[in-house]
Amino acid sequence: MDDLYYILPEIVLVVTAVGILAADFVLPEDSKPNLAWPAALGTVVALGLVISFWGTERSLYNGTLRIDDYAVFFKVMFLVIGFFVLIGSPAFARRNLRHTAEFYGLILFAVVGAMAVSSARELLTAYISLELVSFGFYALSAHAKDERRSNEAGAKYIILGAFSSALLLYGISLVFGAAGTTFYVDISAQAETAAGLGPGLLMGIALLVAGLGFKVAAVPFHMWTPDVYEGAPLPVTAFLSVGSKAAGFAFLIRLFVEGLQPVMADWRDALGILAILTMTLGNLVAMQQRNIKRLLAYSSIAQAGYVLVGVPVLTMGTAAGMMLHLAGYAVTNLGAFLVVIFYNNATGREKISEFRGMSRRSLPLALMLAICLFSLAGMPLFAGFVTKFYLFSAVAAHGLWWLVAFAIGNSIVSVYYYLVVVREMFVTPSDDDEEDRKPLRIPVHSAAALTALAGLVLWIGLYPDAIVRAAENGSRAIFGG
Amino acid sequence: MIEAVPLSHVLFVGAAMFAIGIFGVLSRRNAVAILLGVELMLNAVNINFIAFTMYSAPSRIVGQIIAIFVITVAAAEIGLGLAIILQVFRNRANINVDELDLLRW
Amino acid sequence: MLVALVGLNLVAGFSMFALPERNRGAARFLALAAASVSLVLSVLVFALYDRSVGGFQFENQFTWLPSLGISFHVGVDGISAPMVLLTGVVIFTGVLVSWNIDRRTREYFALLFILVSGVFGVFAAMDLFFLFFFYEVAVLPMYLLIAIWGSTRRGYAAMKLVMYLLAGSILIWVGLLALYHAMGASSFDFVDMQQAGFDPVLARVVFPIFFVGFGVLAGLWPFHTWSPDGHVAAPTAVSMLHAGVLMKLGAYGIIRMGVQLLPSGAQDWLWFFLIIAVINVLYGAFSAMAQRDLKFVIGYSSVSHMGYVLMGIGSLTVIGLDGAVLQMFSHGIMTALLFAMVGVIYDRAHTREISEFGGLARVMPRFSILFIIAGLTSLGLPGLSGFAAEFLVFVGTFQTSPWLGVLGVVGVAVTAVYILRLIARVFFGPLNERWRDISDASRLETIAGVCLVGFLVLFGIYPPLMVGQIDSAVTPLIASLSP
Amino acid sequence: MNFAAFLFYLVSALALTAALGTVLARNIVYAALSLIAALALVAGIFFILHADFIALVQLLVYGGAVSVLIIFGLMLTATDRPVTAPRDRWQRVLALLGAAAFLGLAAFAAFATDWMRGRPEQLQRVPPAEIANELFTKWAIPFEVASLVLLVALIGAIVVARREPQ
Amino acid sequence: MGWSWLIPILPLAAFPIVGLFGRRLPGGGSFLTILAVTAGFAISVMGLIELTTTAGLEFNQGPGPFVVEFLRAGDLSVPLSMVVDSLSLVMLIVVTFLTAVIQIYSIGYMRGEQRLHWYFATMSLFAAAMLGLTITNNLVILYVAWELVGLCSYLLIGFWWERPSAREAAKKAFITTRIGDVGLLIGILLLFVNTGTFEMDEIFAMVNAGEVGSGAVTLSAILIFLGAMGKSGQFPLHVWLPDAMEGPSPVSALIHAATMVAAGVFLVARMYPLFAASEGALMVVLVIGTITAIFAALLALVETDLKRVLAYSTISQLGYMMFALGAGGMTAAMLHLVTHGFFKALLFLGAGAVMHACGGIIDIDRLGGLRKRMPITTWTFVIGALSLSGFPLLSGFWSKDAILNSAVEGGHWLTFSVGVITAALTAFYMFRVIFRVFFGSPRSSAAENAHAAEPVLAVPLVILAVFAVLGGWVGSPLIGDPFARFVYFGAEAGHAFESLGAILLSASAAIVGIIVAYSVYMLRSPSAETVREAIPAAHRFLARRAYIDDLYQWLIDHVSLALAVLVAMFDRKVINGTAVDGSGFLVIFSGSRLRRLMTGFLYNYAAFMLLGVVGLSIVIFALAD
Repeated sequence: MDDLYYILPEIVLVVTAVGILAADFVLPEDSKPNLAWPAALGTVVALGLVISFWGTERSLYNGTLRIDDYAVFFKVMFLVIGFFVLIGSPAFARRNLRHTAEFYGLILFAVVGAMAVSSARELLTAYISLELVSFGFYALSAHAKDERRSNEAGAKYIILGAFSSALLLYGISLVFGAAGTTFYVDISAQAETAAGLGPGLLMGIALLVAGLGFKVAAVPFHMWTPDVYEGAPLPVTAFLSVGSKAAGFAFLIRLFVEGLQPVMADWRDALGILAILTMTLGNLVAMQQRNIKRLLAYSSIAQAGYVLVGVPVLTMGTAAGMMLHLAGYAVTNLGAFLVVIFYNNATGREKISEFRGMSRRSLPLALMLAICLFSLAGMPLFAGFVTKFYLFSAVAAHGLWWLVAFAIGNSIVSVYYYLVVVREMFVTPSDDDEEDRKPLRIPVHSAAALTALAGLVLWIGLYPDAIVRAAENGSRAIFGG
Repeated sequence: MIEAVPLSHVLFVGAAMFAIGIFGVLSRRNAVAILLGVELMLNAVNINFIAFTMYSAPSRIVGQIIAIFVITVAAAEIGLGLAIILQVFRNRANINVDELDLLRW
Repeated sequence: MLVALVGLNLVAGFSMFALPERNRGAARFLALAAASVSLVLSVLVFALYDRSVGGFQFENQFTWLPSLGISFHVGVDGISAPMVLLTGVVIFTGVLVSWNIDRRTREYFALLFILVSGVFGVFAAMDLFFLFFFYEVAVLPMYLLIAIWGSTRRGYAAMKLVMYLLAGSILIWVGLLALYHAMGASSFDFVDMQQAGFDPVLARVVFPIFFVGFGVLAGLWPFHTWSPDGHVAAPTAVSMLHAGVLMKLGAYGIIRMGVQLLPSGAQDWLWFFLIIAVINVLYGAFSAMAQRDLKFVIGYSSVSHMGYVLMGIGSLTVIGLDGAVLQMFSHGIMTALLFAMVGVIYDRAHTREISEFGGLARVMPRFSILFIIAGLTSLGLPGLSGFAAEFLVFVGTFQTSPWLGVLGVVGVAVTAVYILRLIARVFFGPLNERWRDISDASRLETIAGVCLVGFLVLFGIYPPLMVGQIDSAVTPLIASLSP
Repeated sequence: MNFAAFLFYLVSALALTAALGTVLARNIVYAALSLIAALALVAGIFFILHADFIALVQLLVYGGAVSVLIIFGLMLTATDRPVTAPRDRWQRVLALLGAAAFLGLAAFAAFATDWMRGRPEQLQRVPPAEIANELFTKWAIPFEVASLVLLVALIGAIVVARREPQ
Repeated sequence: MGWSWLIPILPLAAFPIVGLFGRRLPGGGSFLTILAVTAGFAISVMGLIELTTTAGLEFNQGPGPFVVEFLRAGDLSVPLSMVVDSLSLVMLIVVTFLTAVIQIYSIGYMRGEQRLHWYFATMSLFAAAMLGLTITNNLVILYVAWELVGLCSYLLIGFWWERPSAREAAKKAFITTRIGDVGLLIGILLLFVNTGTFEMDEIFAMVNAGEVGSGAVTLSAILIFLGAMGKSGQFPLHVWLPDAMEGPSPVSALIHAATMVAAGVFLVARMYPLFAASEGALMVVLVIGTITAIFAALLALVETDLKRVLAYSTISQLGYMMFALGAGGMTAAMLHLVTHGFFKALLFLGAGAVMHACGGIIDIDRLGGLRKRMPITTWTFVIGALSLSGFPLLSGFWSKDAILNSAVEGGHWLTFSVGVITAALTAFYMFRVIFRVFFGSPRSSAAENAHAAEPVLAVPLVILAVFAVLGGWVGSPLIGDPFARFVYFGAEAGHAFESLGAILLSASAAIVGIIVAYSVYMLRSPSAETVREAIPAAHRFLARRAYIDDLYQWLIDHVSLALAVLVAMFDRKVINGTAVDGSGFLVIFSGSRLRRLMTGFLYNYAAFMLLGVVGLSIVIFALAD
C-alpha cells in the first residue's frame, strides 16, 4: 500500500473534516467557530507531509494520480490557501454564519479536491476532483443562507457550474472518443501518431477550455465570478478567488502539457485571444467597480488573463511562469482578502469608498492592503512584479510579442483601479464622525496571518530564487525533462 | 444489427439532446426548469460516452464507468441545486432567474 | 558604498513606520540623518571615482535569480556618478525644505525615502532587471506623495503621472525583454549585454522603444503632459525630486540602455530624435511663456530644458553627450532650487499666481537672490553650470546638425524672455502691499538653497570637475559607434 | 435497416421529442414529467447500445431518485404569483440561435471526424461484474472522490435547505 | 606681460567679497573695487610701456603661471588663454581708467543708497567681465564675459528695481541683447565646426590660410556682428539703450556709454581678420553702421530726456565706429572708441551731476539756466559736447576725422555724406541740450535751487574733460598719429589730412550745427515750436522713435506671446485634453459599457458562455490546419 502513503495528506484532511463534522454534534454553539483551529492544524500536518514528497516522482493508482514536483507545488499552494482561509474565518463566521463546523469541513473537502486535481493525470479523476472543489464552493457560497445575496450567488454559481461542467463533460467525451482513452499520456501518444484527430478532438479541446475557463474565470466564461464573489461570504470569496482558479489551472496546465501538446499548433492562437479578452475585459470593468469584492473579482479575472498568456506557448519556462504567477497571486489575493475580511468584521463595510481614511484607523492594515494591491498591479518589491516578469519574459522568448505587449499594457491599466483603492485608504480624508476615527484593533492571530502573507509577498518580490526553482522543478516534472 | 447505425448518428442524437438542453438552460426563467435543461445536457454526454465506448474505444468498460460518474454528479448537482433554489425561494418567494439581480455589473 | 546608498534609504523609508505616529520630530530627525548620510556617501562616490581609470567602479555583485541570469549588481561609471551626486544633493535639500510638513510626517518621509532608494538604485544598477525594478520603485511612491500632500488637482495629476510613467515602463520592459532574448536569455547584466552586440535591425526596432519609454519620464514631447501637471500638484520636495532627479532617470535610461546598448540603433534614429528634442526645447519654452502659475512655468521649463539633454544625446558626439549629462546634473540642481523656492513662497502666500506678486525682492531678499540665481542658470548664464552644459550640447549638436543647433540656441533666447518676465513680475517693481509682512526664507530653507546654489556655481565656474568624469564614460561610448 | 436500428431511431426520436417537451412545456410540472420520459428513453438508447448496466443505473437513479427530488422541488417552490414578463425579450431567440450553432458545430464534429479508424464495429455487452471489478480497482480514486462529492453535496444541501430555528 | 592675468581677476575677486560682506565694510566696500580696478589700470599701463618698447603683437597662452581650462570635453578644450596686444591694451587702459574714475564719482553720487555694496559689487563684476572680454583669446571665454557684462548691465539698469520703468528697462536690455547674443553664439559655434577650435589666433591663422570656406566665414562674421549689434545698440537692436538710462548715471556713463556698448565695436575689431576676409560681412557692418549713425542722431533731435539724448548720441557714435570698421578703418574706429569713451563718460557724469543737483529731474524742458549755479559742470559738459561734435582740435575731431577719412578711402561716398550730415546733427542736438539746460532761465524750482557739484563729483568731471580735450591727440596727424602706428590691421593706416576737404567739411558741419542750435534755442528764430509745426509728421515719427519700439511691443504682444499662448493652449487642449485625457476617458468609457454585459441575468451569462464555446470552436477550426 505504498500508494496510499502518497495520498496520506488528503486522507489527513478528510479525517480532520469528518472529525470536525462529528465535533459539531457535541460542541456548544458558541465554541464551534473555534473549530477552525483544528482544521488549520490538519492543513499544517498535511502540509508537512506534502513537503516531504518534494522530489518524488511516482505514478499512483494505475496512473490516475501522480505525485511529482508539479503536484507538490500546487498541493502546497492549496494547503497554504486553505490554512489562511481557515485562520481568517472564525471571527467572520461567528458574526455572520450558522453551521460553522460544516463550513470548515467544506473548506477542507474543497482543498482535498484541489489537491487531487493537481495530481490527476487522467480526465475522469481530474474532472471528478474538480467537481469536489466546485461542490464545496457551491455549498460555501450559499452558506450565509439568510442573506439574499448569498442565496443568489449560490444559485447562480451552481446552475452555471452545472452548465459548465456539462460543457466540460461533452468535451471530455469528444476527447475520449477521438483518443479512445482518458489518460493524458495516451491521449498525447494518440495525438502524435494519428496526426491530428480531426474536428472531434478540436471541438473537444474547445469545450475543455470552456469548462476550465469557467473555473479560472476566463472571459467569456467569467460571468459568474463577480456576482458570486460579491454574494458569497467573505472568507469563501477569498478562498474561491484563489482556490478555484488555481485548481482550474492545475488541471489545465497538466492536461495541456502532458496530453495536448502534440496538437498545440491548433489551439495556441485561440487561447491567446482568450487571454487577451480575459485580461482586457477584467481590467476595463474593474475600473468601474464600487465594491471591493467585485473589484477584486474583476481583478482576478484579469489575473487569469495574465496566467493564460502562458498557455499559447507551453514550454517549461512558461509553465513555470504560470505556476509562479499563480502562487504569487494566491498569497497576494489572500492577503488582500484577509484585510478586507478583517475590515468588514470590524466595520461591516465593503464599498471602496468606505475604505476612506483607513490608514488613519490602522496603518498596518492599510499598508498590508496596499502591498497586496501593488503586488497585484505588478509593482516591484512585491511578488506580482517578479512573477509577471518571469512569465511574460518566458512568453516573449517565443516571439509572442503581441501577447506580451497586451499583457503589459493591461497591467498598466490595472494600476489605475488598484490605486483608486489605495487613494481611498491613504488620501481621501475620512468623514468626521466618531466611528471613522476609532482605531482598529487587530487580534493577534489576524496580525500574525497578515504578517505572514505580507512576508510571503515581499519574499517572492525580493528574493524569489527558491520559489522560482520550485516552480521550475514542477514544470520540469510535467514536461518529463 | 445495431451496427447498421453508424456511430455518427448516435453522436448526433447526443448532440441534439445537448443542444436541446442548452436551449432549455438559455430560454427558461424558472431555476428548476434550467436545472432540467442541465440534466438533459448531462444525459446527452452520457449518450456520447456510451456510444464511443461501445463503438470505437479500445475498452468497452471505461465509457460506462464514466457514465456512472456522470450520473452520480448529475444527481448530486440536482440535489444541492434544488436545496439552494429552495433557500432562494424561501427568502424571495420566487425563483425566476431574471429577478435574481441583486448582483450584477 | 552603493549598496549602502540604496539600502540605507530603503531601510530609512520602512523604518519610518516603526516610529511613533505623533512624534514628528523623530521622523524628521531620522530623515535628516538618512539624507545627510546619503549626501556624504554620494559626494564620496563622486569624489572617489577614479576618472583616469574610467569604467564601472564601486562594484558589488550578489546572485539573485541565477536561472534567469539576474544578479544584484551595482556600480557607477562617469555618467551615473554625477547622477548619484545629484540625487544625494536633492534629497538632502529636499528634506530640509520638507521640515514643516506637519501632516502625516512619518508617512511622508517614508515614501520619500523609498522613492529615493529607487532612484539611487536606478543609477547604481548594472543589472538591467534591477534598473527596471528600481525605476518602478521610484515611480510608485510618487503617486501617494502627490495625491496626499499635493495641491492643485492632485488626484488627477498623480494618477496621470503614474499611468504615464508606467506606460513608458511597458515599452522599456518590452525592449528589455527583446534584447534579453536576442542574446540568448542568458543575462540581464549590463556589461554582458553591451558585449553581446545586437543585430542592427533589432537595434533599429528596439532603440525607439527605449527612447520613447524612457523619454516619457524625461518629458519627451508629446508625452510630456504629465510633467507640468505633476509638478504643479506635487509638494515641494517631491517636485524637487521629481523634476530634479526623476526626469533624469529617463534621460539616463536613454543613454544607458538606448545609446550604450544599441549604438547602431541610435545612429539610425539620430535625426528623428534630434528634431523631437528641438521641438521639446522650443515647445516647452513657448508654453512656459504663456503660463500664469509659477510652478507651471517651471514645469514647462523643465520640458524645455530636458530638450537640451535629449539634444545632447541625439547629437551622438562626445561633447554633446558630455553636455547632456552635465545638463542633467545642472538642470536637476537648478530645478530643485526653483521648486524649493516656489515652495517657500507658496507656504507663505498660498498662491502661485505670478500676477499676484511684485517687488518681493524688498521683503524677501534671501529668497529672491536664490530664486534669481536659479532663474539665471535656467537662461544659460555663464558662470553657472547651466551654461557649460548647454554650450557643450550646442557644440555637439552643431557638429551633427548645425541647423537644429541654431534652433536650440534660439530656445535659449526664448527662455531668457520668460524667465526675465517672471523675475521682473515677481521680484521687482513696487511691492504688492499684501505681502508687506511676509517673512523671508527660513534658515533651513536658506541652507538648502545655498547648498544648491553652491553646486550650480561650483560646476559653473569650473565645469571640468564634472565633465572630466563624464568624459571618461562618454569617450569610449562614442568610440564604439560605427563611423 | 434492421430492427435494432429502427428501434434506435424510433427511441432516439422519442427521446428528443420528450427533451423538447422538457424545454418547451409552459407548465413546469409537464416539463418535469417529460424530462422523466426523456431520461427513461435515453435508458432505452443505452440498452439498444448494449450498455444494459448503465441503462439500469439510469432508470434507478433518475427514474427513482432524481424525479422524486425534482417533483418535491417543484412542489416546494410552487408560487401563485402572477407570471411576470421576462426581463430580456431576446432571451429565447438567443437561446435558439445558440443551441442551433452548437448543434451545427457538434454535428460537424460528429460527422467529419473519423472516429473509428479501422476498429472493429462489433458492439458487445459487458457483464456488470467486469464493470464493477474495474470500477473498484482501476478507478478506485475517482470512485472515492465521487463519494466525497456526494458527501459534500449532502452536507451542503442539509446546511442550505434546513429550516433554522428562529 | 606676466601680470596681465591679474587684470580681470582682481575685480572678479572683489565681487564676492564686496557682494557678501560689503554691507559691513565702510563705503559699501567701494575702496576694494576701486583698488582692484586701479591695480588693473597700473598693470595695463605697465603693459603698454612694455609693449611699446619691445614692439610686436604678443599672444600669451594661459593665465600667468598656471594653465587652467574652463572646459574640456572630448576634443574640445577651452583654456583661459589671453592675448595682450595693442588692441586689447588700448581697451584695457580705457576700461580700467574709466571704471576707476567713475567708481570714484559713484562714491559721491550713490552716497546713502541702501544697496550700495551691491552696486559696487556689480560694478566690480562688470569690470572683471569687461576686462576678461578684452583680454581673452578664446571665443568661449569671450562669450562668457560677454554674457556677464550683459548680466551686470541688467542688474545695474534695474538697480532701482522698485521702479516699474527700471524693471522693464532692465528686462528689455537683457532680452534685446540676448537676441544678438544668439547670433554671436551661433557664429562662434559655426566657427568651431569649421575650424575645430575656439582659440582666436588659431582661427585667424586658418582663415588667413584660406582653410575655411568663404561662405562659412561670411556667415559666421555676420552672426558675430549680430552679437555686436545687440551690445552696441546698432539699428534695429538699439531700442534698449535709451531705456537703459533708468540706471544710475555713473552706470550709464560707464556701461552704456563708454565701455560695454563699445564692446561690440571691440569685438568686430578683435575679429577683424575674420571680417576682413569677407567683403560681404564688411558691407553689412558698413550699412548697419551708417543707418545707425544717422537714425539715432535724428531721434536725438526730439528727445527731451537729457540722458536719453546722450544715449541716442552714443548709438549714433557707435554707428560711426561701425561704419568705420565696415569701411576698413579699424584704427579710426578704435580711436573713436577711446575718445568717445572719454567725452561720453564726461557727458553722462555731467548729466548725473545735473540730476544730482536738481533732485533727479532730467527733462530738459524743466531745467535751464544751470550755468550760473553749476559752472564746472556746465563748462566740462560744453567741452564734452564740443568734443563729441568734432570741434576742431578736440579729441572727437581727430577720431571723427579719421573715421570719415576711412569712408573716403573706402570710396563709400554715401556713407561719407551721411557721416557729415550726422556730424551736423550731432552738434545741433548737443547744443540744443546745452542751451536748454545750462543757458536761459530755470524752468522749475528744482533747477532754480540746484547746487554746485561737490568735489568727489567734480574732480572726475575735470579729469575727463582734460582727456576729452587732449585724448584724441594720440591719433593726431599733427604729432605723427602714434595711435595708428600702434593699433592697426594689416598695413599701418594712412592719415586724415590726405583728404583735407573732407575734414573741413565735417568741421564746418559741426560748426553749422552749433550755429543752428544757437539760432533756434537761444535766438528763437525760428523757434523749435515753429519747426515742429512745420513738419508735424516728421516730428511725430521721430518722437515715437520711428515706431520701432511700438513694432517690437506689437511683435511681443501679438506674435511672440500669442504664439506662446497658442502653444500652451495646444498643449492643454489638444495634447493633454484630447490625446491624453481622451484616451483615458476612452478606457473608462469602454469599461462602463462593457460592464453592462454582466446583466445579472443567469441565462445571459449562460448565453455568453455558449457564445464563447461556439467562438472558440470556430476559431480553433479556422486556425487548425
